[in-house]
Amino acid sequence: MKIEITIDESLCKACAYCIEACPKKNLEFSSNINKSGYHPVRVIDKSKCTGCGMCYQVCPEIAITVENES
Amino acid sequence: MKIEITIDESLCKACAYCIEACPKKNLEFSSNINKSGYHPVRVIDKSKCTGCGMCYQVCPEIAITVENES
Amino acid sequence: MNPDIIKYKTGEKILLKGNEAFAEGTVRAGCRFFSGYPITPQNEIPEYLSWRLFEVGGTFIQAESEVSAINMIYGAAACGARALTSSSGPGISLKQEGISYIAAAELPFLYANVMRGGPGLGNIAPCQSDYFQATRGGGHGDYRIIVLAPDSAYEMGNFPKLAYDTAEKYRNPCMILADGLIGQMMEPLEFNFDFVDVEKIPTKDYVVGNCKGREMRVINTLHMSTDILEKHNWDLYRKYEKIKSEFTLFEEKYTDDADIVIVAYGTAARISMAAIMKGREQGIKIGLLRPITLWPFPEKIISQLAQKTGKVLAVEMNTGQLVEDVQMAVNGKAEVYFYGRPGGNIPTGDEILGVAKEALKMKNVEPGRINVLNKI
Amino acid sequence: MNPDIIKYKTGEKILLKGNEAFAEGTVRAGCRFFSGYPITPQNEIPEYLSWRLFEVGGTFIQAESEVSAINMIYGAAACGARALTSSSGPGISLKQEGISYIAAAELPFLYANVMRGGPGLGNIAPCQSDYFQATRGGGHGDYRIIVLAPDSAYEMGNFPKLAYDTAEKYRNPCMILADGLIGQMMEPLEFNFDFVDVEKIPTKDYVVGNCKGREMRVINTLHMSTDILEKHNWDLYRKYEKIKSEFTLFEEKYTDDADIVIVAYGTAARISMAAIMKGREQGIKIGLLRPITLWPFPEKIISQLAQKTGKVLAVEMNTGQLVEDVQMAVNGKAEVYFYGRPGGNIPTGDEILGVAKEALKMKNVEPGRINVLNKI
Amino acid sequence: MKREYKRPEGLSKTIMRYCPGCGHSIVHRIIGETIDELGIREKTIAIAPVGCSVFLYEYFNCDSVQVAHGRAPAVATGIKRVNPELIVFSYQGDGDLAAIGTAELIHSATRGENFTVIFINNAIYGMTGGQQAPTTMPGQKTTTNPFGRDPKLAGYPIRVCEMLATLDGPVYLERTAVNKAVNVLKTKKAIKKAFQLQVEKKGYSLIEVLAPCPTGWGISPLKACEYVDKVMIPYYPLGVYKDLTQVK
Amino acid sequence: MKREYKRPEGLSKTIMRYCPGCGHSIVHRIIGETIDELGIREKTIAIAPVGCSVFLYEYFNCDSVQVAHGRAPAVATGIKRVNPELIVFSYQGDGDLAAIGTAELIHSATRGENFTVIFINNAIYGMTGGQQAPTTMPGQKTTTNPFGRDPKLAGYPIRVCEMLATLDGPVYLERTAVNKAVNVLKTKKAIKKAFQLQVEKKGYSLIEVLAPCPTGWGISPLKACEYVDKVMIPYYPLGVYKDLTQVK
Amino acid sequence: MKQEIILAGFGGQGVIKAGVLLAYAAMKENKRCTHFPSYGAEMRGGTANCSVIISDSLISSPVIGEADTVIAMNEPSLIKFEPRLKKGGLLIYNSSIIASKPKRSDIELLAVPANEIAESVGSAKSANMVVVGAYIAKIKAVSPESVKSSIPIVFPGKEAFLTININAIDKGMAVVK
Amino acid sequence: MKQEIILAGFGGQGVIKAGVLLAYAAMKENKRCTHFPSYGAEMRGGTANCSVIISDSLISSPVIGEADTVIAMNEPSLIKFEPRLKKGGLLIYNSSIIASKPKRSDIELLAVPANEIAESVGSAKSANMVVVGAYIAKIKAVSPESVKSSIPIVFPGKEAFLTININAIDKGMAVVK
Ligand SMILES: Cc1ncc(C[n+]2csc(CCOP(=O)(O)OP(=O)(O)O)c2C)c(N)n1
Ligand SMILES: Cc1ncc(C[n+]2csc(CCOP(=O)(O)OP(=O)(O)O)c2C)c(N)n1
Ligand code: SF4
Ligand code: SF4
Ligand code: SF4
Ligand code: SF4
Ligand code: SF4
Ligand code: SF4
Ligand SMILES: [Mg+2]
Ligand SMILES: [Mg+2]
Repeated sequence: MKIEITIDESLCKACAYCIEACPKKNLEFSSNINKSGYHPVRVIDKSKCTGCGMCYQVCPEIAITVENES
Repeated sequence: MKIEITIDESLCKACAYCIEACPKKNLEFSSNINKSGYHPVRVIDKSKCTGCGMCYQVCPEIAITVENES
Repeated sequence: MNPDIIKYKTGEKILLKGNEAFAEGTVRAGCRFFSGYPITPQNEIPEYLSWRLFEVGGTFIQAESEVSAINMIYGAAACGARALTSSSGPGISLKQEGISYIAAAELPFLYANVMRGGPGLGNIAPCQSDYFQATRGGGHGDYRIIVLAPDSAYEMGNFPKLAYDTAEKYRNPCMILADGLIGQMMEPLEFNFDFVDVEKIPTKDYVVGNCKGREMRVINTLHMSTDILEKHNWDLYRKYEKIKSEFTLFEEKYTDDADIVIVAYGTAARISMAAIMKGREQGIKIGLLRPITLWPFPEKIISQLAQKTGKVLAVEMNTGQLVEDVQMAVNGKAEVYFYGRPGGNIPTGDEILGVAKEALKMKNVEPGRINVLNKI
Repeated sequence: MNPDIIKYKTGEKILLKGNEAFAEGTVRAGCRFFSGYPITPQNEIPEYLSWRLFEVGGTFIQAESEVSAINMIYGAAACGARALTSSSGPGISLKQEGISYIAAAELPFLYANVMRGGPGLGNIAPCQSDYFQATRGGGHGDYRIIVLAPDSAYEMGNFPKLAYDTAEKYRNPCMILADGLIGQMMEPLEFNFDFVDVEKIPTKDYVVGNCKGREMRVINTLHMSTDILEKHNWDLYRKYEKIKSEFTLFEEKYTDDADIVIVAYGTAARISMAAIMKGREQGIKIGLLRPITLWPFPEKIISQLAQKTGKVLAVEMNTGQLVEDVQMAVNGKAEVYFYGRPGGNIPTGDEILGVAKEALKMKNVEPGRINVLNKI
Repeated sequence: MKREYKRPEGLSKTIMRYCPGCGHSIVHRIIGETIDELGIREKTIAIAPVGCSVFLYEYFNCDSVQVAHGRAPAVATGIKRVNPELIVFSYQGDGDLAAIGTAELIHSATRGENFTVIFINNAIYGMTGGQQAPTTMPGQKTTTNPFGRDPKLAGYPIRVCEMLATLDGPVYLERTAVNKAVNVLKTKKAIKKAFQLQVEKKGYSLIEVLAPCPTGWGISPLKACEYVDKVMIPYYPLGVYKDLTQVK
Repeated sequence: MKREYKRPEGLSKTIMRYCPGCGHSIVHRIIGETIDELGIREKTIAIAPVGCSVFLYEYFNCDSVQVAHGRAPAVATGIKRVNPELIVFSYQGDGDLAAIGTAELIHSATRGENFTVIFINNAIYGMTGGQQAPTTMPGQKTTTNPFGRDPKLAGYPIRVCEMLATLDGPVYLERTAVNKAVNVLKTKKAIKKAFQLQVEKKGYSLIEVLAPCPTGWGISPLKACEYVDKVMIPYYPLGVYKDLTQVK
Repeated sequence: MKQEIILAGFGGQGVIKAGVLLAYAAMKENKRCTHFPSYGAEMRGGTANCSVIISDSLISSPVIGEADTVIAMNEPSLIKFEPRLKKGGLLIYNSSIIASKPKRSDIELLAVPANEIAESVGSAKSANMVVVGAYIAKIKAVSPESVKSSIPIVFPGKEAFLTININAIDKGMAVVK
Repeated sequence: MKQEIILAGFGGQGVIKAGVLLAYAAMKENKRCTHFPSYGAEMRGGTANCSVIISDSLISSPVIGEADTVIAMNEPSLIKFEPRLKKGGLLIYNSSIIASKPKRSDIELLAVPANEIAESVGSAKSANMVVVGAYIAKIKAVSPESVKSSIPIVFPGKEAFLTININAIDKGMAVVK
């Protein structure tokens, strides 16, 4: 099983939907500021991610990509 | 009891609604032609009229007036 | 092409109402999509097309309103169909937003306004009081519509081909401005062009549809960038100047020796011809300049005729609209007279002859300013 | 009248957007009924009135569309209320049928078009491309609207009184033709008229309502008889001629010694003033004729100035509309130049000064014909 | 007890120009009687639509406003908001109300404006010569459905009362007919109730009346009444669709 | 098995200009996925309304037509009738669809046109700065309801699915939401089904999506999602309002 | 030859169609012709009329100032159009319905009991054909053959009435003889 | 005195309101002023800007050709409006967010870490007040008193933020000293 989650920081508008949606509570705001002036979301611990894709489903910006090979 | 039915021949457009509606079958077309070219309706027998007003209710032209004192 | 769908042979004489001739003419010219909403005095157009388009495999939709009808046209034209709508005053007013959009998107289509009395509900008699709306763009923004003004059932039947070809050439809406008389009158006519095989009309390179193997296309009128919109406006402007120089139609009659020229279109032109014929019998030399395109307006020829005759008389079935275009064409170089009959009343030939005689007699008139000859 | 509802003292200086000044001005002038539909760049008008009319006991309705909004106005005006609607290009187009009806019924009311870029959806930047629509009647039929063109927040705030009084005097719709800049710009202004007590506005003898003790009244635009409609059309015509002779407003600046006169209204006029001031510093004598009423158009003064200076320059934020009225006024007696910036781009003062200089230099130009000075 | 059946005061003396057997005339009389019985003539405003009833301002004995096609509810809204004491009714055909005027219909209803809508559903555009209406029956021939209305191409008829009943605005919605005496009497009851509710400031009501148009349908008046019974009523069931009141 | 959650081909690479937390973006992605999964990209036409989604022609990777406010269903009708093989969807906000576009909505539905309507109900006019929409909640503040929407003056919100369900034209009507993951998944299912029905020429369908507009409502994205749950869904119950098919 | 004819009557009396028939017959004979109808707003009970011009040469205006012939099928039409006749013009009127007499003395009168004749041939609806018959017998603007052979085209699908209409025309023509 | 100022930034950074504040202060001082906003179509994420003119004499055009001052709150604004400055003009830019350096050498530069300062006084939202402070300290088109006393009117109902805003202005002014 291979799970790959990537977040495109430049797209994130910090709505917090993914943070709310992640069943593993595995997402948080980073302290960086992106070009649009937002603190983008980051994965807390990649290894904890189950690849469920809930974060992707709710992200308005399609900032999150999840690959789940199982 | 006084019942008075009058039909204004000049208004009648010969739709036959009143003829159909009269429970006494007491109305018919006359052989006259009015100014608009119609054979207007006439009362067959005034004394048979019950003053129910059904003919008035259905007449689109308000050609029929019924007075019913009872 | 199934030969059954060709109703009349080219050149064959038939008796039709102007509206019916127009409807048949559009089908003949390749129209396969109509959406419209009933209104007198143009109902024969949708009524005719409701079965005729069925025969030729086209689409007829009675829309829920004129607003909807014009937007269905937008869709059909975006797919490249020869689309048609028709209405009269109130309905054409409702279509103004949609027309502005289609003109902005540079989609060709054809519409007819069979004019009635106005403003408001007015009446259903023949009138010409929508000239301003037609030629100045009743909708918002800088745009122009090519306006053809037929004066007979013959032209009602034959203009659609010209109209579609021109509309497609310039990617611009084209309008037939008729009136209740031109629409309702029956007279013999024949079609001067062969039934168009729609399969053979070249497909356009802007239509939306199958985007396989090409960039995706957008039909759009939104240009948030002021620079882009300004460029678009000037592009349109240049296109309009090109149309002006290439597509100005008119008919000239008895102008060679005329002492006064009547400028009139549609019904007013026909009746003016009656006045002219009668005048000629009496030795009075009146000429006629009939604009066939109202936009572009035949200003050059009118300017020339004005300078030659010194007197121009605009005759309209309204209180004075085309006369402003005449005034601009004349540019102060001749006397300008106006005679109008609004409200659905149609002047007679004798009436117009009388007015022309009056104008001929008038002296010391300031050139270029409008002199209204109605007694009001 | 409850004194609480008077928001600003007459003469008191306040800072408002043009749109807000206008909204407040209408309330101050007695408007108690608004129906409209949101559209940029005029949203401050309904937004302001949504609470302001509540304060003064009036009615605010956000209609389901512009079509509905204008017809609500018809009803309110039929009852004699000082009614108001406002919109921008696309919405004004949709209102054309309703406006034609109200003009036909001769009901006074006020509406504002805060113009944006067009045609179609265009954009939301300041533009002046709805001039034809405003002055030629975008709707069907022979009718005219009184059109006022403010050039400042001050005029936005103070024209409503003038507009309602004039509309009621002539029983005719009156329109404020502004643009996105005039509507969106903030500047200090004061009201030059006292808060109108609506109770004291005389009731009109045509309004529908309580028919006790009088003949029943009808507000109507249908006239099946062509004679009656023709009479109605000429009655309207005479009214319009009367308005022309009594209510033509304009502002003249630096025309006394001018070698060229700029004709411009609204934003274009303001910016032209910047050009004129700068030109004067350089010893170039440019004058300004600012039409305040666009219909009636101040043709007499323009004709005089044209003959005096020999050169007239129309500056517009479109591709050429008012310039046609200028051309008619000039009547072949002076050179006519045009400079336009459509699409929401606003020219600068320097730009206009440059154009004026160019026009001053030009020779051998045919008088009366339009010379476009844009490089296109 | 004396009962008199005669031309109501609410109607003028002008002879109505409808075709023989036209449903409009019957409904006019009913409204006229209602105006009389409620004593509201002097404060009533009739809104004349565009359609065969466009001339109703000549027939009703009260102030009236003739308006653009489909916009009666908008005009009624303007009048009623400016002058809530007036009694305003909008009188509209099916083309006027359910085609071009759809938006005005629905939004005035959802706003719950306090006026009365009399909706004459005759399944046709009478005035303009018999074109398809939004309520034209499947299979019905019209001048724009020369082969009969085909729902696949021209859509299904709209049921106005059912549609409006999904809104929270209206207080009273009923569908009746005037194709025979018993239905005429029910129509009278419904229309009177609707006006009564307005007088009591209870809000929006609409009465849909199925009405014969012998001319538009190309059949005799009696056949037209039968058509209402046999074809229209099954598709447009009569009855009350909404009633938020206890008014009798 | 490999599952990939990533930008669908149905969407272009252009960054969407919606506000943080805007529901439009989520629905765009769902439509993009649907286009991919049904393999219809090359024959799909998107109709862009006027509203915050006016720029959708930049976001979808297919041909599109940007149209006048409220008229998307009319334009879609024109396109679909001329070219029935195309897949056409109209994408509309509540102002566009349920206010100015009411007549076009209802009549395209009753005609049963074979296209798909995606209706974004965010209870506000987003694009023009937050004015009242026909679906604005009672009490909700907007820039034209500074004291909150008062149904007595400004009317009641319209329930679009319920209203359309009274018509015979539509084949499939469902209301969903995108305020949380589970609802997003249901929305996906509904939208895909609607497109599938169109591919199968089954007819008209409309999916109403309750969507957060944090900017228009003046609250944070998460609060907006909560508002959908607590205030909107009770008034606009989620679910299927009509389904004449057996498609899974 | 140029004939300018006004036909007028109630809506429903078929005056417009009668005018079309004349125009059609004229076209058949390679004459020029125009037909212009005018309706009231009412569907029924109102008046309708049409102007038909038949000519050997180009017709500029389809609008009739002074008519050569007026055919009046009911009283309001008589009142309205009698004054529109030119001096010496022909007035044909439906004496079945019109009680009052025409007033002018400078015109030619032809009373035709059109309804009665029509009923006598089998349908009151063919009264319009009766007056057409009377007209062509009197004026000969078009031949009876052209008119009769045009009937199936102008009244398509009404083959059942074909004979009735032709009989009505013949009877109308007979009035003149 | 005549100052033509362009303020620009993201929608949401409050540049339009900052401009209104300057105009209001100017009116208080009986100066002439105009304020003209310009938005993109987007609600958020787009750019917004406004033109403010403050003058002792009549302002004809509210449109700015060459600006005396540009205040850029984000990078796109810097790129867009730096070229619009007149020679020798003043460019104030928000160095908290703008990474790149202005390019022109014929203008005066003033870098203000507006976001950081704003956060330091209690709210990132008051970054707009920080640059207003810097501007009035530098140019003195209007007095700090006029500006501060205008805050309650321009930001009505936001009394809670009053102190924060005033502190932000002071801190902004301090950058210049
Ligand atoms: C904007 C506009 N469009 C069309 C018309 C033409 N028109 C007049 S009445 C009518 C339809 C009438 O039908 P309906 O409302 O059903 O009334 P009815 O005559 O059947 O009573 C139409 C389409 C018009 N007057 N205005
Ligand atoms: C005829 C017309 N009227 C008004 C507008 C202005 N306008 C643009 S979008 C819009 C409303 C948008 O609201 P909605 O449809 O709910 O979409 P949202 O922005 O909420 O997604 C309005 C009124 C317009 N462009 N055209
Ligand atoms: S894929 Fe699932 S578990 Fe992984 S971050 Fe996203 S929501 Fe959390
Ligand atoms: S859902 Fe997307 S935009 Fe929102 S915080 Fe998460 S990554 Fe950022
Ligand atoms: S009142 Fe009754 S009984 Fe008398 S005629 Fe009329 S319907 Fe017949
Ligand atoms: S109902 Fe009236 S119009 Fe009809 S036949 Fe009887 S009297 Fe005549
Ligand atoms: S056409 Fe129909 S609705 Fe109109 S008057 Fe005649 S019967 Fe009545
Ligand atoms: S205003 Fe509302 S609908 Fe528009 S983009 Fe922002 S959040 Fe989305
Ligand atoms: Mg009807
Ligand atoms: Mg919305």
